[in-house]
Amino acid sequence: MNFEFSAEQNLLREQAVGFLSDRAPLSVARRILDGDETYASEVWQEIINLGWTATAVPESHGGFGFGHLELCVVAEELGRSLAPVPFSSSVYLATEAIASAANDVRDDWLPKLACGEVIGCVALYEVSGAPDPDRMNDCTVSDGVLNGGKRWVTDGAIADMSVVTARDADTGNLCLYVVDLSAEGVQRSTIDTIDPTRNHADLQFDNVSAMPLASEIGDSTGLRRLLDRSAVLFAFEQLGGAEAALNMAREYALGRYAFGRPIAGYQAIKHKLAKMYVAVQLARSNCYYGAWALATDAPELPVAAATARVSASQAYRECSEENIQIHGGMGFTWEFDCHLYYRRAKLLSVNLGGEYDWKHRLISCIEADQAA
Amino acid sequence: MNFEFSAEQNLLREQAVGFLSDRAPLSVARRILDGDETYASEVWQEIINLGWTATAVPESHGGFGFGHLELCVVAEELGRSLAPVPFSSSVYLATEAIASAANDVRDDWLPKLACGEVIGCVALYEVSGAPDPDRMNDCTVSDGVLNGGKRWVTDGAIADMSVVTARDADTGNLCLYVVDLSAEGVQRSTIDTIDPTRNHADLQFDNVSAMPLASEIGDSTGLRRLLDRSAVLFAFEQLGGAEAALNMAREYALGRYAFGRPIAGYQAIKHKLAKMYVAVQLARSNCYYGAWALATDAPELPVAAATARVSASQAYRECSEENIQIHGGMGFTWEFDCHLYYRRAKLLSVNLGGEYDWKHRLISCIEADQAA
Amino acid sequence: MDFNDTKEEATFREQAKSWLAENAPAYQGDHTDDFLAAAKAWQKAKYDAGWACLSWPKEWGGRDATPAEAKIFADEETEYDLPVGPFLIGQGMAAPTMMAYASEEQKARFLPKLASGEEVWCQLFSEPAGGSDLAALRTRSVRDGDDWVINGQKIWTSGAHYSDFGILVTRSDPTVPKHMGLTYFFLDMRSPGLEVKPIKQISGQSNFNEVYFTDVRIPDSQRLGAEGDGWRVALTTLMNERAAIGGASGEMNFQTAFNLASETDLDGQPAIVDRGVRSQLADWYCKEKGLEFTGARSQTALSRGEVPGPENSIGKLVAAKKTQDIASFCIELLGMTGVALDHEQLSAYAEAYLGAPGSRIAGGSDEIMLNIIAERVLGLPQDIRVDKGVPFNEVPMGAK
Amino acid sequence: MDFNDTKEEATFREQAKSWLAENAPAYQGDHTDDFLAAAKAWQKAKYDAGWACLSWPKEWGGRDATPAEAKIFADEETEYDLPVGPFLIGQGMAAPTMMAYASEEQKARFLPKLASGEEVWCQLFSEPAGGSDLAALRTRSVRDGDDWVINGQKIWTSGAHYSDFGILVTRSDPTVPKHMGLTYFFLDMRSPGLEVKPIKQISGQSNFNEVYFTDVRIPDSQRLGAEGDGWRVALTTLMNERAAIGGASGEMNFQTAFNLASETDLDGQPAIVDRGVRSQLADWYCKEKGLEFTGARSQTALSRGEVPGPENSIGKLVAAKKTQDIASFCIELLGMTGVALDHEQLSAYAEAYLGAPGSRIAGGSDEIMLNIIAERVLGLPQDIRVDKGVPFNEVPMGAK
Repeated sequence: MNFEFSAEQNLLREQAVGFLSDRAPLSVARRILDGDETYASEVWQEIINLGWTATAVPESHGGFGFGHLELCVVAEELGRSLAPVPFSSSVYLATEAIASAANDVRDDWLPKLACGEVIGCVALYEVSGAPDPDRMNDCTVSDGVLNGGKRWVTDGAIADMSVVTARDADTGNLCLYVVDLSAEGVQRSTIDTIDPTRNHADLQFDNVSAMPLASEIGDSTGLRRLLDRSAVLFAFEQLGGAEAALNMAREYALGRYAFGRPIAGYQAIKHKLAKMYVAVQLARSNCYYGAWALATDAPELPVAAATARVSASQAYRECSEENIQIHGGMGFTWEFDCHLYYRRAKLLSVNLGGEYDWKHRLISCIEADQAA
Repeated sequence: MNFEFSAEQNLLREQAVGFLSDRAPLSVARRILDGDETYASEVWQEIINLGWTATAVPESHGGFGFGHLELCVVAEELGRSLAPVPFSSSVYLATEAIASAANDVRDDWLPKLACGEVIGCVALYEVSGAPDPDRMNDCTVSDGVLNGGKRWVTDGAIADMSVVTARDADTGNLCLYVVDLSAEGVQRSTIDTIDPTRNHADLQFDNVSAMPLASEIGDSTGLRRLLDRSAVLFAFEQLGGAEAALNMAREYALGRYAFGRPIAGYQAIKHKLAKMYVAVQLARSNCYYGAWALATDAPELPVAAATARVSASQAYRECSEENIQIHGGMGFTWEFDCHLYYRRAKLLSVNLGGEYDWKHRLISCIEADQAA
Repeated sequence: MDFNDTKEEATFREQAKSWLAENAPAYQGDHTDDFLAAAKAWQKAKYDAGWACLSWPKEWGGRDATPAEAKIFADEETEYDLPVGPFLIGQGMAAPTMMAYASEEQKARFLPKLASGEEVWCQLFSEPAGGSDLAALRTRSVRDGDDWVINGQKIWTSGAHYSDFGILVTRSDPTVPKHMGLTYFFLDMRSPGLEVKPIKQISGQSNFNEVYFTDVRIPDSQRLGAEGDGWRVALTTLMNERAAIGGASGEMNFQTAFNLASETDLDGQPAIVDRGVRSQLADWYCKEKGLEFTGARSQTALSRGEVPGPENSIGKLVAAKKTQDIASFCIELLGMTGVALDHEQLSAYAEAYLGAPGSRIAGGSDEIMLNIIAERVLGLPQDIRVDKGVPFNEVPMGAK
Repeated sequence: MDFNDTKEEATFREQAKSWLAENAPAYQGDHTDDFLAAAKAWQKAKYDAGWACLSWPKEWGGRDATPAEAKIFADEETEYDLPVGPFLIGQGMAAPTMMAYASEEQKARFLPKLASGEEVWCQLFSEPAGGSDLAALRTRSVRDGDDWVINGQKIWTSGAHYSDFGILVTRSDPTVPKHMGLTYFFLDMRSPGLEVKPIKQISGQSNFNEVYFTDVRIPDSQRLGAEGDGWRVALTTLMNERAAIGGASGEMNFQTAFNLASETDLDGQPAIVDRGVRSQLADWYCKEKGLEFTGARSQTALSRGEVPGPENSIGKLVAAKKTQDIASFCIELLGMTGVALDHEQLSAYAEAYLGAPGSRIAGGSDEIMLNIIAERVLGLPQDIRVDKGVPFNEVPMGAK
């Protein structure tokens, strides 16, 4: 039994922890929160230099050829640090999508994404709710030309390219396309969200050239697979954030005194922290399941991704809410960092569809498995 | 504002508390639990002598002509005492059903129910799940003759008469009928349940004479009204039980020492008890709403009954489970009384349809109100 | 068991209703421009017509009304969207303390102006290191001739920036146990050496302030109660706190979630069709109604001349968490729409989600409410106090 | 990150699997008739073939296997429904204590018969007044020549009625603080003056006993550790408790609820169609998988030669409550069918609902598990102990 990260992977983690605590402490997230920058470009540049964007890209395409387990390690630490960089959009989503594209598209874009020459993103949403293929009808591609609008695109104002879901005008199939966001006809308008440390934008496409990722993937198969794979990586970000919030709460409770002793000694606080710990442990174990399925491309991936995602969303919600509660009055001030986790938790919870949707999906996958 | 019971009603409560703690302490429930009796007949007789079965029956039919508020007071105290008597079946259900029946049926049965000459019950279930009119198709009445079977009839082996839901063979309408259980063709088989302090039986009717309660009430209108009205009274029983479980837990926690002090002083126990108290208070306030709607026959009755029922079921579940937890090892022994509440809570929760069904119904009623 | 007033109450309510109907609308609605001026004008109008501080003695601007009548007027007043916030602390907490401890001259000088809204008061009790351990305050007061000299810092002071006066608890003797070395004052908020800084909350709003004291001088005549007896005076103030604060406001309530669920699509149908959604909604409905009718039971106690107990603490406990949960539910239902800008500002749900943590903490956290219920209602033992009887300056304080 | 054994582990697992496949079926299945005889037979079979007490030294009947190997065999063994319960306490808790504290002669006399299943042991620690305060035990031991005389009462003793020997903690000196006056023994369960009474649980089962001591004599040679040093010996026993008890069994699990929801009608459709039901099921699935993979991580720690920590306490905490909730859910889904007789016995759901409170308490209540996690994993302060340093006979005890 070897259901943990390997020594080499843990070495990568140590490096990540060292780098991020040095170069991307919470003060960096706060700088983006309070200022006008869209992301911490100097941190992003160093991440590129460290090669993280190339982690799971094959050597044939300029990557390191590590597996996805290494990417999970990085994701967890990025989630812990709240680093305000477009990593999830460019790596979990755009790079993952491009990696499974047809040869020409892949050969064109993958090396650029791997080396950080371009930042990628994925544009899914047209209306509110979960990213439901049935409700993506506004964007259409006809003769290689995309028209329509997408909303709430994470890193939409930062990215150089975007993978876009759109209808093939001939077949009506929902396919994935790649679009150069510097092309004429692309309009972006930055929008604010509950978590200003991450950039979001609405995109409008007027006669913009769009390449299909893979002509053979029709309907929502490609999208579904992309969502499942990225869900595991998002779950690791959530896990890292949840554990960071737990640790922050624990530290505070140990140092904060009331009635002559640390509040960490009162059972109301002790048990709250213990419950947060339980939620984090369950999420961690389920994230590992997701990581295994992602790395081995196991048939369990849909179930494992949903399990990891639900557990991680639950843990992050609980830990980010209770961290504030344990901080008491200080917890709801702008000055303390509690709200950074609280904001990020909610953003990450909804950005691939909320907990209720993923639970529904989890049971659907189990039904399918058990019927088979 | 006068949203409490009146001084007279509280006097009735005092009498009830005095009588029940004297004649129906938990040892009586335990006697039925451990023995072969179907109910505590001596307590039942004294209840009849006190006139409780006649509480809300008009004077014209041999009752006291009190309102339903007085019945709510009695219900709460019976719930608190866990008295093993067929009061709910005979009074909340059978008497309520008969009270709204056509003149001849009412004049025939109501005085007998009021004076305790007969014990009544109501037979609803044919299949599992909530008491759903659409799923009552086995019992039919043709030319005044009933055939079919009913299951899980509370007090079915004790009662002298039963109100039965059955299909009119001509119209297919679901109507309420009254049946003399001593008639030929009635077969009863006692069944055990999670709460052996209350009698249950399956009933089989082979060509048994049945009188319609009111020919004009077709379909499920009459049944629905009966369920709403009795739900308020059941909610009061649940409220009484929940508060009794809370009090039992509180007493124990104050007297039980660990590490040199009462366990009631540890926040884990303190806060648990405080949460139980909150649940009981919310249930109490909502029960009063139900009582008001029941007593005034207000148009809010369906909403108020569902609100009271949901709150009371939640409070009783929480209090009966946590009472055991607070008792620790002693809590799960047969010898301690904790399980009496735990059993009764679950029985009462499902016997008119569970919490999930009542919540569904509550929202349906609100939708109807807001659409109007 | 009914919702009706007694005959006297009904008459009173009618009078209140009719006066409000005639006068309230002029002060209603958007008063963000100059909130304080609007609040003062409305308070003055009530005062002039005899509807201010109803339960106070007439000589100080009240009308000797019963608590039930005061509640009736307050309830009717909330039917209008009126600017009443600035006076809650002064009238609700400072005034009862002044009534109990100030000199007759001071009462005559200050109470009528509290009632008329001419002067606004704030409360200077909490400190950064205190939290729920209110008496662990460190702001020092040192006697100097006829004055006291104050140094230290207070926090969570609502309205400090627009208040004229404040009530203040200080530590005059740190060498005796916590509750024994406190002294209580009231002071002019424009005193030299006093500095007010707003606290920015998660939600971006600033409902509270920090107040810094640097050699602030207070005449000894403004001491309330004896030197070292400040905790007893503070308890008088705090006993009135719950009444003054009331329940958390219900911007996110059942109806919000019900409406959203009725309008929002889930899997091709309105979300309200979904039984899981319905179950969640029903939970909130039952909580909300439970609180509403608990309120009706409290009002009944008032009507009967009884004093409603600390069981009212359940209001804040249940309502604040419910608001957070409803906001979270609505956001999850909407997905990205729920967390993003909508007409130039965050969705109401996101705003509520950011504001909810404050509601769960300010005025006593969930955990403090549970302790209050456990100790004062259920009579369970207090938490063990390791600082009991220990000189304040020897109690472990930690770093934070 | 995989679920695969190392090469050595895989070989070992293959051997275990193949031996079990050949031998286990004979002892499998319904062993209610003479459970103890069946258990002893199975243990003897393992012992004879070298599969008993794998991690013990060979000289005492084990095979010096690694903890990871022991876990592999145990896991494979649970693939069959075998009678192993009677030996968990003796082999898991008494034996490690004997290894640490008994004489060489005693070890040679008792350990092999523990391994072979010839003799069954029980643990006599808990007392009625103790609860989670284990060291507050009152059973008295008084030295009398070469013997000790024991008087008092123990409770929650699994298997007392069929055990041959027991490990026992007593109070030899009530005038010193709680942990300091204890002395530890092992004894013959057939000693005169010892009486065993079964405890009936809510569920109607009797998995535990009360044990009464009336002038029971134990030779001093059966003392383990020094007089007054019993708490230290008991800690050796207790350190092995969590490992021996393991997680609560999962008779009511996700699959139970999933199957029932698939078969049961709700509003004219299978309940599983309902999203609220699905959401509930998904919660349990995630908890169950989370525990399963937490187990895999523990096993990995064993494989790597590390010691899994008290984080395993989450297993019992999560599983016991989940069982109760699933049972409750199934009952509510079924309505009266869920609480009534079904083929001459209560529905499996009702049985599980009645058994669940025991699982949430026995072996450490939810609250104790939370304390363990808080203190041993998160390093938070212990609860304040007012009895610290107080002579045992002066500690307040209450009436119960």
